[in-house]
Amino acid sequence: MITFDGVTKRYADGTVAVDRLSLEAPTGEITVFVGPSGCGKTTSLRMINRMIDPSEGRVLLDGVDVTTIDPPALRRGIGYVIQQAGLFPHRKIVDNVATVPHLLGWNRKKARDRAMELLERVGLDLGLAERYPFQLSGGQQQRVGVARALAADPPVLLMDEPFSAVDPVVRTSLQEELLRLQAELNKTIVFVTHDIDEAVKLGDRVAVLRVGGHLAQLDDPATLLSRPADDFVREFLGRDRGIRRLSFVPGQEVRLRTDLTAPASAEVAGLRAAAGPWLAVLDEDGRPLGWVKVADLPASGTLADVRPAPYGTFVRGRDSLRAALDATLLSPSGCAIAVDDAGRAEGVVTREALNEALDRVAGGAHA
Amino acid sequence: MITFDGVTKRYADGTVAVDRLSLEAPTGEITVFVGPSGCGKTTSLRMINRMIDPSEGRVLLDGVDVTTIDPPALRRGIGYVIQQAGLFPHRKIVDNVATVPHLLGWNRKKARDRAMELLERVGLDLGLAERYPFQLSGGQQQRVGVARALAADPPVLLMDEPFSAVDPVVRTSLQEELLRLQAELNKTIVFVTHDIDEAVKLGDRVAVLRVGGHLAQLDDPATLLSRPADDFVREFLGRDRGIRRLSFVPGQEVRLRTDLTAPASAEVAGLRAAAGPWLAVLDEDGRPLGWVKVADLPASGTLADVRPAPYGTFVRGRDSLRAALDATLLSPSGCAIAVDDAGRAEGVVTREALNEALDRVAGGAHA
Amino acid sequence: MNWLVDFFGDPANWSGPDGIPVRLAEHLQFSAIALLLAMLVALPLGLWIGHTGRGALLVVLSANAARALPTLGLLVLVVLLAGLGTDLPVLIPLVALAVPPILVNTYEGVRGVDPDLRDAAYGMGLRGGQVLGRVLVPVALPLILLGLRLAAIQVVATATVAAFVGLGGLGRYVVDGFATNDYPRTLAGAVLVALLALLVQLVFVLIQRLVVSPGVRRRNAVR
Amino acid sequence: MREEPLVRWDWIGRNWPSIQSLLEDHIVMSLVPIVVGLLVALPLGLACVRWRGIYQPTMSVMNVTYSLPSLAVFVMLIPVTGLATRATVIVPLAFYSLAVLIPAVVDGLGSVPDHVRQSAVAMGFTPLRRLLLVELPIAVPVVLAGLRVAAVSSISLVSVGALVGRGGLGYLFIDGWQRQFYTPIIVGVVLVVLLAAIADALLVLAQRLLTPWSRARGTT
Amino acid sequence: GGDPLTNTSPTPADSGAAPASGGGGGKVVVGSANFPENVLLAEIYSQALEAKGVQVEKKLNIGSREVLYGQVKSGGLTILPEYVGSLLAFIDKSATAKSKEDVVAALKEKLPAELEILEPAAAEDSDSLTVTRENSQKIGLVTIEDLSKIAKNSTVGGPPEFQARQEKALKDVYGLEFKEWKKTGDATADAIKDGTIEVGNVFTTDPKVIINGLVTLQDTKHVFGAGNVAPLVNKAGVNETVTGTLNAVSAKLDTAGLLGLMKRVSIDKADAAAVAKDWLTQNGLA
Ligand SMILES: Nc1ncnc2c1ncn2[C@@H]1O[C@H](COP(=O)(O)OP(=O)(O)OP(=O)(O)O)[C@@H](O)[C@H]1O
Ligand SMILES: Nc1ncnc2c1ncn2[C@@H]1O[C@H](COP(=O)(O)OP(=O)(O)OP(=O)(O)O)[C@@H](O)[C@H]1O
Ligand SMILES: [Mg+2]
Ligand SMILES: [Mg+2]
Repeated sequence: MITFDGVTKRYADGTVAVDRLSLEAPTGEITVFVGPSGCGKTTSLRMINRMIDPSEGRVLLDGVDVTTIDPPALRRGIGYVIQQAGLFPHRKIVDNVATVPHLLGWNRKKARDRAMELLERVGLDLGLAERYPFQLSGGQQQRVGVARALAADPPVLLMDEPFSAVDPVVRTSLQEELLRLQAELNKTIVFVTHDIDEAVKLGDRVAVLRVGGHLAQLDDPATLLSRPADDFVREFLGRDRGIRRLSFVPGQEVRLRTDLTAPASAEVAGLRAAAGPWLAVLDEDGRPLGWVKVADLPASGTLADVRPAPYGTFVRGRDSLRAALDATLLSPSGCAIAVDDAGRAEGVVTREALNEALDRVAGGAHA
Repeated sequence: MITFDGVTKRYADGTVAVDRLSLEAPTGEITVFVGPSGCGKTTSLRMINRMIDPSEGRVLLDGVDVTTIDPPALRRGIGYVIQQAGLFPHRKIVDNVATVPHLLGWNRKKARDRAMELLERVGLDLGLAERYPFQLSGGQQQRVGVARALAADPPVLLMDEPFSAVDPVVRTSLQEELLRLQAELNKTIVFVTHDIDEAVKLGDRVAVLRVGGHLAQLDDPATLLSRPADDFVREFLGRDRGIRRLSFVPGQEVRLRTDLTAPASAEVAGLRAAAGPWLAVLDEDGRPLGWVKVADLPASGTLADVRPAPYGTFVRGRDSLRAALDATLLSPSGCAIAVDDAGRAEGVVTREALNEALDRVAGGAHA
Repeated sequence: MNWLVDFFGDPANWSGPDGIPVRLAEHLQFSAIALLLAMLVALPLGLWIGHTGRGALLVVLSANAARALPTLGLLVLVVLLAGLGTDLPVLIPLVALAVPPILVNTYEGVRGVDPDLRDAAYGMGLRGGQVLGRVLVPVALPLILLGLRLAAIQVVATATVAAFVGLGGLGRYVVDGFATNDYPRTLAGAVLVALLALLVQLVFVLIQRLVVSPGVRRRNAVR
Repeated sequence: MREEPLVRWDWIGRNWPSIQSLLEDHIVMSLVPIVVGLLVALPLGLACVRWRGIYQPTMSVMNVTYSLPSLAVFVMLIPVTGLATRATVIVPLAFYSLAVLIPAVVDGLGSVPDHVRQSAVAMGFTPLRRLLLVELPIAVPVVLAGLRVAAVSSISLVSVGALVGRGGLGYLFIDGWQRQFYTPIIVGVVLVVLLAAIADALLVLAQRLLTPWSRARGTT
Repeated sequence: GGDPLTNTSPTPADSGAAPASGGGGGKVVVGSANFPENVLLAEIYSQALEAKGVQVEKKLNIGSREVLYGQVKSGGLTILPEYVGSLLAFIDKSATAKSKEDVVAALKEKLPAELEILEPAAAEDSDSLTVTRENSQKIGLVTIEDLSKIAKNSTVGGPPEFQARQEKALKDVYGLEFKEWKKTGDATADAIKDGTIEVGNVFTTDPKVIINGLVTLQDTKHVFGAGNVAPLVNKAGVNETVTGTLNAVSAKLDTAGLLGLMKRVSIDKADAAAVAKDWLTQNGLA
């Protein structure tokens, strides 16, 4: 656990970058520092590995004041990832990753094996290992940066806007990679970003800082979106706060109806008295084919003869209410089809069911 | 109007950057080219002002083949804005903006006056006029870039990822500034971006290009979101397509209820039999104060004595259904309060009303 | 050109104390010593200043002033003051000539390393010396070598002047040729010096190939 | 043997007029090569940028020139330019400054950011106007940095000309050497360094005045 | 005096020259070799001519006889202070004349048509072999002949042109064969002092001989020939005013006087121009 205990940082020119910051970054969780430019995020982060020392207060690592630890030793136990990756241009990718193990006295073979293992783990093609950094794309470099920080298996990882220099598509994949890695590794991660979407997506807890180095709010993302502490935070969170909040409500929360589906082989004749105006048509494996409007069904034949309208699905076991809502909005029936991981329909979410679930959220959020 | 007529661009090394592109960018509208990196957006754009000449086909400007026009003359009539702003580092801001008027032979005073007027128009503090580019922030530089492109009042504006180098907050404000300007100026704008959100937000029409230089789809944003032409476009549009589509449905579409509001001065006693479980409390000017739950009201007194719960509003005359939906999600009542420009409540949008409106959209989209 | 053929074709010019091999060896010897001494002064200083950022302004200014020192003036002054007993005094002006390019390029090389790179290195737990040795120097190497190369060329070309105060080396051909109105000799001296300088260039290019990591790209030199 | 003092101040006073004329001669012989060098380097540099292919060959020639010992070149020029004439010193120095200035011009033009160049094209600049109004002004700091080096080296090298009878302040070195007389040598060295410092300072000043727009970027 | 930008004189203190007017023909160019005495003589010639209204350009302290002789011949220089014996040895390697008269006569005969040697002065300054006072006393070196005691183990130095000019003569006349020849150039006197060489070829009036108290060995068999100072001129460049003036100067110049002047230049560090001016004034020549 990392603890900020009344930490203030005043620079030589008088700028107060961090002002009496007290917070905890719990072990095994991702704590995100977010806030506008110049609010002291980087400064706070760098006080953890003593790249900067606080003017007042203490930073504790598992209860030990970091200023009592020799900086290089401290830093070897803390992974550090920065925006431009900071790879050593004169070393091959694999040697870049093996740097810290080397410093720690591992032998060459072991360090390189470890490096290769990590490159694989962060999703890099091992063919890149013998290249130099300039031969990699920005996103690949950033992956190497993460691998390098993980090389000595440090319990703590500091990441300063690591993904902000890459384009949105790559960025998304890096974020997902990080979440996947964290699920395996359970590091204590402090992550800095100025992008609130990234903060909300990655953070177990999000600390919103305000210019002048004050902590404006520290909460889990759902709470942050539901109950911003003040106008600054509300403003900073931006629009769609209500919709984004739904991301934190699991799809399981929603009640399913199973009486609104029908196999493609079903005889049209038997469906006239269906439970709703629309029916989801499924193939023989139970995968959705689309919607049919009961009122428009032909006089005879099976559903297989009807051209179904497009549909929206969400994976109930994995997606959030947000996806469910989006799926209802995409369907002509106003209902979403819930599917399992294999894509088989589990049932239909009507707008009423969604409203119920939303009501619970709204109620919960404002209780 | 700008017309691409079967335009192909093959580079010397054989790369086909644009492949038989035919489309029109109508006068007075913003046409956005969007697509993944390397799909030929920049190439297409630059064929308009002859920075690149097509290998096959023709680019027409108001019916005239651009290759028949002397490039410098052509370019002076076309504004061009790029990512790094491309400001001349050795000239003051005002002189940067006055460059094209100068080239066109305006006298110094007139050119500078025009420059100052434009700086103001793009929302820059005139105190910056005498500075050099390096003294400005990225966002400010980008504004200057726009001002410079507009300086000679060219009917056509080409913009190549103009806002992609600035941070998201500034970017949003630049986008809004552009829309505001366009509402005044009615230029024919071709705008390149790889960010689909930006495309959808700014474009009157959006052309989605696919790597290899093929046009995948050209439509207005709402249609694009509702009916992606193929899996590539669907994939490219990303998640929340359903929700984002709501941005194009005006708030007026939704039906209001006026029986769910009550002034703060109202006696509690008279409200027991209210039309719904929640009531929106308004101050004397008709501005919302929050929600009260009818069931929880005290035995006596006025509404002013009750602490109202937080609320969500949207401006019915300006916001879209998306904002209305977001507002319903933020309210404990599950209802949004519609307000006018002055912030006075016009009525309440219930979830049922929203569903009706959504159904119309869904129906319309898939008709 | 015939002159040159005659000069180089004359076996007398290939032997004895005034023969090409001896003069070449002499020239190489004091050029190398001067360069070595200059490296001893300028490399550590440049590395230290580039690394710590301390005293940078002073050094850059004085390096520029040192560039202005007229070699000939310094040479005669030093020889008059210290005598011709050893070659050492003669080396002083050459060292003064070689220090500025080495110093400035080393300093610029180290200082110009991307600050993010330093940051990353410290952040990984490298100590000051390790950051310098394992990161800054390898990355600054192209520029450091370039400084050395420029210095070496200038020393080789300028060492010619040392013949004026009686020193050996290829400058002898130039000075003696002038004194005896023997143009072929002067020309031969010039050609030999130029060839040597080009050879030095070549050697440095080879060294660069060998020791600079392919991952490091070139930056602009400061002469 | 009597001890010769390092500086005889009275000598300086007595000989000031002649020192002054040496100084003037020195200034002319160091200034002309720089000016000529710049005038030649500009078109050559432009050509090297325009036709990339000729840059390497040009620089190879320049590198060879730069490796030629100045003294030898002075000697070999005597039959062409005459004994103890200014030209004997000026011509080689002009070549040396070319070796510094051509890459400076090329690097300077290379320092024009591509997006700036593209903008200029897109704004409808004709190629010539673009060069004159956009590219050359932006190249100024880098060119001036090269000019500073060229000026300082040129000022220092002129003195070698004294060995062939024309070296401005370098005359003082020969004179002092022959008479075991420190004063002229020291005066010469000090004046050469001072001259170089002043030239350098003037160029820095010129840079400040010409390029207020690059002040914050710390060009060396 | 003069405009420094057009008068190309780089020489210190060419002060006190009268403005040119009539008198001489065109401009004359006075050159000098790169050693102080020659510079002094050139100054004396120049100032004397200037006093007579001749327009003078000075190119002083330039190089060796080998360089300058050609320049006088081609007209690049008009006047050059010379030493008759050395000059003769230079143009005629086989010359045997030793006395002043013989030498001058031989010169008149051998000099090419463009050149003329004017009246030689009484003042004499010749090449010499020089050793340190310490060696002179310890080994007993007084004449060049005495060098046979040490020649086999000694290094001899001198200007670059020295070996070519004199190696044969020293062997033939004195039977001297040295262990090694070094080109010590302008540093010859310094090299003798340092012990880099034991014997060196310097002029008898070289300031460094005077300053460092070196000993000049007597040339008993006249290897070096008569060292009388005389102006070498390019005939086409001079008129009667010029030759008359120069002859008048030579008439007043004697060895003691020259030595005295050289002492001022070398030890008192007076400047050649000033010393020349003083001498001319004293002798009523300016
Ligand atoms: N070395 C320094 N000396 C003086 N002030 C500094 C220094 N480093 C940072 N600051 C100031 O401290 C404040 C906080 O800086 P910090 O870098 O921590 O901000 P940040 O939140 O990381 O901003 P960004 O999002 O732009 O990276 C800023 O006002 C900054 O200008
Ligand atoms: N001068 C050129 N020579 C050869 N190929 C080129 C050239 N310029 C661009 N290309 C190639 O043409 C294709 C289209 O390039 P273009 O710059 O138009 O793409 P883009 O859509 O603007 O991409 P981005 O989003 O990265 O800016 C790419 O494959 C690119 O590599
Ligand atoms: Mg930061
Ligand atoms: Mg592009």
